Amino acid sequence: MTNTVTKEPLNYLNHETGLWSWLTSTDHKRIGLLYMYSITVFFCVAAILGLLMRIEKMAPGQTIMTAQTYNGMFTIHGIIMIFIVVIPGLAAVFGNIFLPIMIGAKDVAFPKLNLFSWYLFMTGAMLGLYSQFANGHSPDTGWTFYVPYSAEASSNVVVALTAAFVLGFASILTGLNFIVTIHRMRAPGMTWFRMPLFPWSLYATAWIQLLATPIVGITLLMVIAERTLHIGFFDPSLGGDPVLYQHLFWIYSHPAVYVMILPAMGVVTEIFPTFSQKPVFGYVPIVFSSMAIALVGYFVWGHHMFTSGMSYESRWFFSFLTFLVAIPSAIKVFNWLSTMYGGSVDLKPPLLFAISFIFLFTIGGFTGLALGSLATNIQLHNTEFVVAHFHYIIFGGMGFAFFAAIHYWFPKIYGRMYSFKWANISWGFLFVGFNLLYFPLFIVGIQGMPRRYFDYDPKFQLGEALSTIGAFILIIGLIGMITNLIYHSRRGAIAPANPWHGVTLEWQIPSPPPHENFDEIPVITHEPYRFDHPHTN
Amino acid sequence: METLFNQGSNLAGAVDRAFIFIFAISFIFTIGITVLMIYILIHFSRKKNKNPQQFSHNTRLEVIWTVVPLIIVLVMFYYGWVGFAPMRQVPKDAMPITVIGKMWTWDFDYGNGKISKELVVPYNRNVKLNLVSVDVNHSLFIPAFRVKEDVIPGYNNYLWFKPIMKGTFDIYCSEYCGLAHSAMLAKAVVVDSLDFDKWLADLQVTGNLPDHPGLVVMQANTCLTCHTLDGTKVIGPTFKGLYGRKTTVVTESGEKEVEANDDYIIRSIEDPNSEVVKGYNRGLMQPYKDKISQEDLQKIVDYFKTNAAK
Amino acid sequence: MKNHDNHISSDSANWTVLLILLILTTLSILAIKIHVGAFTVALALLLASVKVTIVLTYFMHLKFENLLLRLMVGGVFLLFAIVIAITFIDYYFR
Amino acid sequence: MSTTEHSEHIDSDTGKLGMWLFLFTELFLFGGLFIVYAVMRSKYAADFHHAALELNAFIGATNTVVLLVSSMTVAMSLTAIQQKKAGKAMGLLLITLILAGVFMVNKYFEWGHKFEIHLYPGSDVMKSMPHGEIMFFGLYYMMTGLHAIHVIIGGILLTVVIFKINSGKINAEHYLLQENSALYWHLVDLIWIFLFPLLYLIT
Ligand code: HEA
Ligand code: HEA
Ligand code: HEC
Ligand code: CUA
Ligand SMILES: [Cu+2]
Repeated sequence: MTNTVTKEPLNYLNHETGLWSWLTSTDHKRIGLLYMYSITVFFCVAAILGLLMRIEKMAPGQTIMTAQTYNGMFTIHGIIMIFIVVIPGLAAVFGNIFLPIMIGAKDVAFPKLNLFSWYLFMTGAMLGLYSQFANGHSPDTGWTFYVPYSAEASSNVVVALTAAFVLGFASILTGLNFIVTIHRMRAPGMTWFRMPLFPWSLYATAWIQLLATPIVGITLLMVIAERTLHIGFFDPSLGGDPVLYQHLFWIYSHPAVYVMILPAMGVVTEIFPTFSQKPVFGYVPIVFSSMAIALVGYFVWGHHMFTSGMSYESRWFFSFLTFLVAIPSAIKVFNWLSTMYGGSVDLKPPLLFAISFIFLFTIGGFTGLALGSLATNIQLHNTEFVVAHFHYIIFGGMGFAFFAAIHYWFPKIYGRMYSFKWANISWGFLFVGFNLLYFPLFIVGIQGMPRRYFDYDPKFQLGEALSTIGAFILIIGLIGMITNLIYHSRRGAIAPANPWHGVTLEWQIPSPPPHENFDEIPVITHEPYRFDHPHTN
Repeated sequence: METLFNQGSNLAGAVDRAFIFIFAISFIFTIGITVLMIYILIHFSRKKNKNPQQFSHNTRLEVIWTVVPLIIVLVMFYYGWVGFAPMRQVPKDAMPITVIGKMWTWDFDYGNGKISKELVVPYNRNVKLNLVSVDVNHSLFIPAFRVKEDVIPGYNNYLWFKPIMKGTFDIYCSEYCGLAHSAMLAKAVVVDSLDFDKWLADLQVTGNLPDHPGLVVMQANTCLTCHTLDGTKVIGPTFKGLYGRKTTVVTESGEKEVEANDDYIIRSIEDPNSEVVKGYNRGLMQPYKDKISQEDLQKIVDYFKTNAAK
Repeated sequence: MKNHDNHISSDSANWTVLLILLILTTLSILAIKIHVGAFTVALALLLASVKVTIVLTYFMHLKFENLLLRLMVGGVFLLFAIVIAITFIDYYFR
Repeated sequence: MSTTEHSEHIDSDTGKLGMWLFLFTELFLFGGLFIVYAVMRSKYAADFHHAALELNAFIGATNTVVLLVSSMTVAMSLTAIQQKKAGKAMGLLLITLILAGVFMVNKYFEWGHKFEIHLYPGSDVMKSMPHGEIMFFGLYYMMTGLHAIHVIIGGILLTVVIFKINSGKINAEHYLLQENSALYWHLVDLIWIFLFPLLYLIT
């Protein structure tokens, strides 16, 4: 960007240049981009591991790697994807970039803390990678670190645990920052119920991050203590209780899945009204369903432990609450559909990804119900059905929402436009590849194929092989999409400030936004989604 | 012939009813939502519909789509619960069998020192499995019977069923338990009551035969999960006829041929990665230096001598 | 949020609070000595909770904070209580 | 550093809210240990009782009083700074620090004694104990250890505050840091209020 002669107006991307100015910037937009770039790199690494696992499973028996390698691989794949990619994911990237803008603030409440979180995040992420390669022994416990195995396995489990701990801390600080920002920094006139729904979803998310993450923090510390100091909280030979570990782990990790999906829901809730030019249907129910998911989601962790020998009473209790937590999700789905209904629907790439989100999330969610029901969970627990469930809901849900978000806000972030044609083609590959990759796993899962299996019974081969083919199709779509975006972030046509005729605040400022977002802090006089008022642009 | 969706036990029917109900509802809603979306995309597309309507709420609709799903999920919960409840109520007359899970095999203990590698059960009789783990978490999973419970050290978990179909069924370990998790398999064989009694009577008493001290050491160190005694190759080379065997090993400086004598065997245990048997991967076997005493190492070697290469 | 008129608590008020806390501490030690049987745990926890509430309200000035923050603190404690209770359901019925 | 720094000054309500939220996470951090404690205690009630006799309730009680008093001095120093009495505020904080020191010294002797009689995780003495007692001491070390770390952090914060009062950076108008450090210190006290009966007063 040095030899451009044309004078671009100053914005957050060009008002200062050089790597150093990025690494020390406390501008929320730049920090958001830092997260985006680092997360993308980690995503590619973990995705390639996923592909390698699929190749290994092309046929029964050993094909390209040993059992040890495979076990290490799904562990690190899971750790990266969960702790580094999807938990920070939307909140840290788009939350950082757009939360302050959407509520009419110049930055988050604690900008320095925000930068510090990113450094913590990177430290944790690096530790995670290091654990994979140090001493030639990758941890092979699965991302769940179940004891006693994780307390005995002779590998770098402690490093991996520390990594997860540090990442958790980064996530807590981000959540804390967002809550304070939302409480204290809203523009004048922006009452709680005039706040757009993406910030609302971040608000619900942030509470989970704040109140659930410390539990996994202390749990991981306990496992570390168990390994290094021989305190046997979970070790049965010292009187400890392995199932108690599972409780503590899932007290965090179930709410964590809502940390992944809530911002995704928030994103699509922004996209549907814009591309239908119609107000969000049921603003208030959507707000309350977010909060309800956050609250009830806190009490259902036991559904991951239905076969662990938990007491009968707990089992039906957790199953019952699990079903209740599906209701707020249902409310959201129906409200989204009604938002589009009667609108002027424009099928641009962001909307394309957003409706694929609904489709994939619905499948993922319904299979979640099959898992939440006691009788069927007995058959499905720890089979590849679970693997398919969470890939549908995480990758199909949160992942596709991420894709939707980047296609939606890309012109705002870079001030340029990507190619719609390439976006649509990539979408085709992604969508077809995705379903081919994961749908067969539902079937083999019901038939009893367990997860984390390096080798398998030949009777499952058809499903497994189809799934591998799906992975190859998916990869084409991913590469296509990433190339399209990277290329056009520099070379794309200059985008107008408000290409989609959105009405939330971020669309009322230039693209890319100026360094301090607003010349003048806006004063809000009405609800967020009003398309009938003639607005600027 | 085992088909894919056998209902091998008395519990399977109710589980499958829950499956069918949940999947049917899911199917209807997923199709419905998809069709509606496509309809919206076509019917309200910007080309056709330039003037979006501006309605934004409807309380009656909100109530409907809160209450209807609520009722549906409650029914789902009910089906799941009804299918599950009997699983925890073991009939008094159930025949107890102790299942011992260890890295990475299953032992089925019929009492009186009778231990089998296969779970043989009588047709149409209630069976209770007591689940015991000697090391880490495992999980006993018999898909055809729709039963699964975790096998957790320090816990007395259990499950029960009544086999209602004769044949041989797969048993999997479905809780990750380390390297050979996917090889921790067994078979459940359902036979006539009479055949079962005969089989049990013929089952060798192995449980309380005194083992060779070397073998005991190896069992305690889970060597036999990677090495077999009967000549089959699992993760490491078999121990059958090890002593005195000529083996090609790969070292830092290249390949060489060695004869398995006392020294070599002890080296291979204490520091397996310096001389790796050709065709196997370095790093699979952990060094046991300082983990097994010299005394015990000698016992192992002594045991190998009892079935040396001919 | 209001709170511009920051409340200043007087030294004597602080002394009083300390005195009450010390009395409660003595009570909880005495309670152990007189063996109220199965209720000792409950009693000890009850006394501790009272002390914690006092610290929160006076030393930590919660009394003078806005309602929202007070609700948050209450909610967080409640949430934690529920989590412990739910975990306990499992162990109690086992 | 970027030249046009965003709003540098954090207003007091914002900062305080941030601190409270942070305290919530601290609460849940200890909360995990309390869950383990609750479950284990119900499982090994008798062993816990027996093991707790090993602890010196007198030291525990002393430390409780020490922390309660220190909590008050911190609260009073805040009053002092609000009333523009910087000297008094620093004096009170100094007393707090001394009390923190007393607490740590007590802790040192308590732990030191246990190490002398080989009562620490992984020791042979401990391995030979019944399961419940091992668990009790495991929890004891983990809980009091984590708490002690918090005491140290709190102490460091208060030291910084003293220096800042001295240099006039904290004064009757701007005392957010002191307020937040005080909140943190009260949390340390708060946790101890629960730890004391749970660890030292078991019957
Ligand atoms: C983003 C992450 C995410 C989300 C949002 C969810 C959402 C849900 N999950 Fe999932 N889950 C995971 C990620 C996620 N899950 C992961 C990672 C695991 C595996 C962990 C591991 O072991 O490694 C897992 C595992 C898992 C299990 C444990 C399986 C096992 O190991 O035995 C269970 C069991 O109950 C479950 C249930 C549910 C349910 C009921 C929901 C619900 O919230 C879904 C609600 C949504 C819908 C219901 C669909 C939309 C609604 C409609 C279209 C309206 C119509 C609805 C009705 C008529 C009801 N999940
Ligand atoms: C965000 C979450 C996420 C995502 C996106 C994915 C994506 C994928 N996962 Fe992942 N997976 C998990 C989270 C996720 N996974 C978790 C939590 C587990 C559980 C771990 C455990 O059991 O502990 C798991 C487990 C898991 C298993 C089960 C292992 C087992 O139980 O035996 C498998 C097996 O097939 C698998 C495969 C894949 C594949 C093929 C992809 C694909 O979708 C990936 C698609 C991508 C590609 C095919 C490559 C793309 C390549 C590029 C973009 C390269 C471009 C390069 C440059 C520009 C340099 N995953
Ligand atoms: C994780 C699997 C694993 C375990 C557990 C294991 N081994 Fe091995 N072992 C191997 C593999 C793989 C090899 C071949 C590669 C090599 O030589 O390092 C091997 C090689 C050996 C050899 C050399 C064999 C030959 O044919 O020359 C001996 C002897 C041996 N192991 C003994 C033991 C003993 C004794 C134990 C238990 C104390 C044990 N192993 C545990 C995997 C294992
Ligand atoms: Cu045993 Cu998996
Ligand atoms: Cu869950």
